[in-house]
Amino acid sequence: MPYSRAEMAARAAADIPEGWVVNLGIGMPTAIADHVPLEREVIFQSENGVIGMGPAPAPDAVNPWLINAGKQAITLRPGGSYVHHADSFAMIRGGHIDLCVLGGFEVAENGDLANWATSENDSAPAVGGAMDLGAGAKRLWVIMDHSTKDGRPKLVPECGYPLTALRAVTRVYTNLGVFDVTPRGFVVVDLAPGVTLEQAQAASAAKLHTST
Amino acid sequence: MPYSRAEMAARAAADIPEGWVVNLGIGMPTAIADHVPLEREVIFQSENGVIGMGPAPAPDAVNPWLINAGKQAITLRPGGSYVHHADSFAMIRGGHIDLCVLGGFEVAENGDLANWATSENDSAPAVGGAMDLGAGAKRLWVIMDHSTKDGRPKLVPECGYPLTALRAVTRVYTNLGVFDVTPRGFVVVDLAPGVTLEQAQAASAAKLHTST
Amino acid sequence: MINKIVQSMADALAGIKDGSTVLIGGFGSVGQPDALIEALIEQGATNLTCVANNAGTGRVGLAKLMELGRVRKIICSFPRSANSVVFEELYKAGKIELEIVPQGTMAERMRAAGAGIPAFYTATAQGTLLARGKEEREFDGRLYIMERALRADVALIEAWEADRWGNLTYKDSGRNFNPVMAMAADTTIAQVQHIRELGELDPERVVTPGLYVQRVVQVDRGAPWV
Amino acid sequence: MINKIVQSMADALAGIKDGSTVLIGGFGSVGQPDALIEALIEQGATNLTCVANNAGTGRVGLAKLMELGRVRKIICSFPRSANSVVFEELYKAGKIELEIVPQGTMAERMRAAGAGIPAFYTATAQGTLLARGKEEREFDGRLYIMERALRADVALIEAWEADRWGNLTYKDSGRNFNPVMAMAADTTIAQVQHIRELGELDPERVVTPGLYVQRVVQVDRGAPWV
Repeated sequence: MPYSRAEMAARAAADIPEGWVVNLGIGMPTAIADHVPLEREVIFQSENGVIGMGPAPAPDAVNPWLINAGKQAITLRPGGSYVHHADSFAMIRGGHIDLCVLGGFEVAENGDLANWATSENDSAPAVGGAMDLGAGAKRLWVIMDHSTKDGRPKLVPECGYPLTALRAVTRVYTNLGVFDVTPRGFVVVDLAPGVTLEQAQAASAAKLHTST
Repeated sequence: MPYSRAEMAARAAADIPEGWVVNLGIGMPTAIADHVPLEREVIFQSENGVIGMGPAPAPDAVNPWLINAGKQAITLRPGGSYVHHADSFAMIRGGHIDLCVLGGFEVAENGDLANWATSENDSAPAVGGAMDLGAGAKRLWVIMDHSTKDGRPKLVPECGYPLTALRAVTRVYTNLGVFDVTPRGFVVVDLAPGVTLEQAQAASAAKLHTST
Repeated sequence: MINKIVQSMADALAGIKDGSTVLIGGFGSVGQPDALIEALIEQGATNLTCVANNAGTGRVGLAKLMELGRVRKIICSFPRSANSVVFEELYKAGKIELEIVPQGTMAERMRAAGAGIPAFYTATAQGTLLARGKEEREFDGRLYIMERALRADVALIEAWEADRWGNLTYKDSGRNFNPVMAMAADTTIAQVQHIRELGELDPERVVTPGLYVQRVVQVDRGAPWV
Repeated sequence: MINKIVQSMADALAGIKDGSTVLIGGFGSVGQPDALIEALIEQGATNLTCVANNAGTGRVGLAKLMELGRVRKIICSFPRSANSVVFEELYKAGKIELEIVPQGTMAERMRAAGAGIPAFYTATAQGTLLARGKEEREFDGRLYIMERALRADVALIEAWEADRWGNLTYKDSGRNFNPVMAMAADTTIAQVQHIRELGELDPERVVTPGLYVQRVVQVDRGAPWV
């Protein structure tokens, strides 16, 4: 049975070790933080200059001056701090973020990521910080459904949509499993319980290798 | 009678209006601050990241953590603040300093300044922040003796020593007077009491123009 | 006596010319200078190039300025937000020019302008559509593109506290683009929640030294207010 | 639990390799990591490239490291200070390589390294001897030179307070090169006056977020001490 969204987030969260500095993209990636226990100290950075984000506040304890990149109310952990936008992106672009997790439209077997515009003629595509994070983080993971709603595969030999970052993705978490991006292409790390390699391959346009 | 060093500093100080952000070089320029009354709010910046320097502290009130670019103990005025070196030089190089006053070996009539090395073979010349200040400040004044100790003129048609900054100096304060650097070359603003134009010209290698 | 505090919104916005490039701080509603944007609408300058992270939401603030036809071009990283209706109408109608810039490149281009750096190289956007027309260059085996400084006539920013020298502190995630924009404009205008006596601000907490700020105006409440 | 605090100078300096590039913070005696420099002398790494504002004074600290023949090259802005005897001897004898860098360019080159910028343009030093061999380029009618990022293996810095995440505050003019160097090295080692509990530092006063710091060691007194 494929992973639910919560299971995908939990699966990714389980792979984040204590001490990493992690930036989570808007949407599905944001949910990963909920699955990292507070005792495991992972430092969540938000590109609007927050380092050390904590869980969402209680509804009656919202601080209107404290939001994340998705514009949601957040808290600051003890040990957290603030920087301005240029300093925040200096961290991101300078390779000081251990891990960034983004959503994706397509990931190619060479690690190319497309996640910001669906065509060259997109009416006003919005890039935000995705290209900075893609080029700058030490590791880039993508968390996304394995296929589009209309069944098109998202693990592809080559991206068809405009690129966000080149040769940047190192791992992909989907509802069907976990896949490393290697010099050979996609290598299966794990499949969701009950999902076979044949099923995952059938849902992929790129070849899925096994580590053996 | 030529200006004394204190008179030169006082003369330059008199020309600094309230509100300017001013960086004073090591040595003679530093003395200018003593001639700006505290009521005239001039913001002295030091390249080690101090904005809003005040007068030297009383000997029993020295804060060992607070020095200027000349490594002398200073104070911070109410309204002062601190930045790190890259932010300090961002101010300097980004054109946010209204005035910098440096010492000089030579000033050329096109505004070139030489003040950091006496020959290409100088054993380990020391540049410090002079080139940053020369290129970045909105206005660059030089305060120096009109001639060297052995009588060589320091206002020259062209610098013989290695340059610090090109076409940067806008005004020169010497013991003989005050001289603007203009498209015509040096123009006399003021002469020290009793000093004649002929005396000043005789002590200069470059032509001194009068404003009329 | 240096006193950058002005007493009215009209004084704060005085002199902004048609054709100006205007930086607008904030990220989401935090640190967004709402009162100054409203005052800019009143002030009347037109044919503006506006730089902000978003392209306005709803029909107020920046969106209203655009709807009034006063914005010739917008430079931003994220034009398509939940409610960016005005921008989308104008963009589809070809009535507004758009320059999309990656968020970090946008911040760095303004920081560069403030720091006297006319151009720098970055790996961000290399090989993508946003690198089109930009010089590409290899350093130590990696490809980068050259980005130019982004300088402006005016910055409208929000801060938490100010003194009469123009020193600014920010609150929590209220810093965002504000300190960077303050460096990059000829005239930086700050709306603040609190005016403090000179010397009252902790020198170690001042994020924007007053030399980057030309005018300060207190607002009764910012957005979001506390 | 993240804990960057180490209990001994030996632990703080462990693993620094021969041939490393080492950034040394401070401006004058303020913010200079004296205890870490002494510990580096003990640690034994040699053939070092050292980056500091000055080239050492007297016969202690950096000067002693140089006198011991452990420094291959020094990158600095101001080698000739009141008492830079060791450097001058070595330099005249051709036993040390010198790269003189304008002070602001030095700071900016390290900031660039920390910010993922491989190269940038500046007007500083354009047309001077220090521009020799550097690419010159015109932007908007003014000439600039290209400067490269300055990255290092190790940074030795001094700060005022730290917590176990490595967050740092500084005191007065003690910031100087320290926060910039912290960004530019693979391993940043900070000597601090005070260790604070996590959460005790004011988030608005943290200048160097802990992610830039790998090791923290408390010293009984810094230089100058309070």
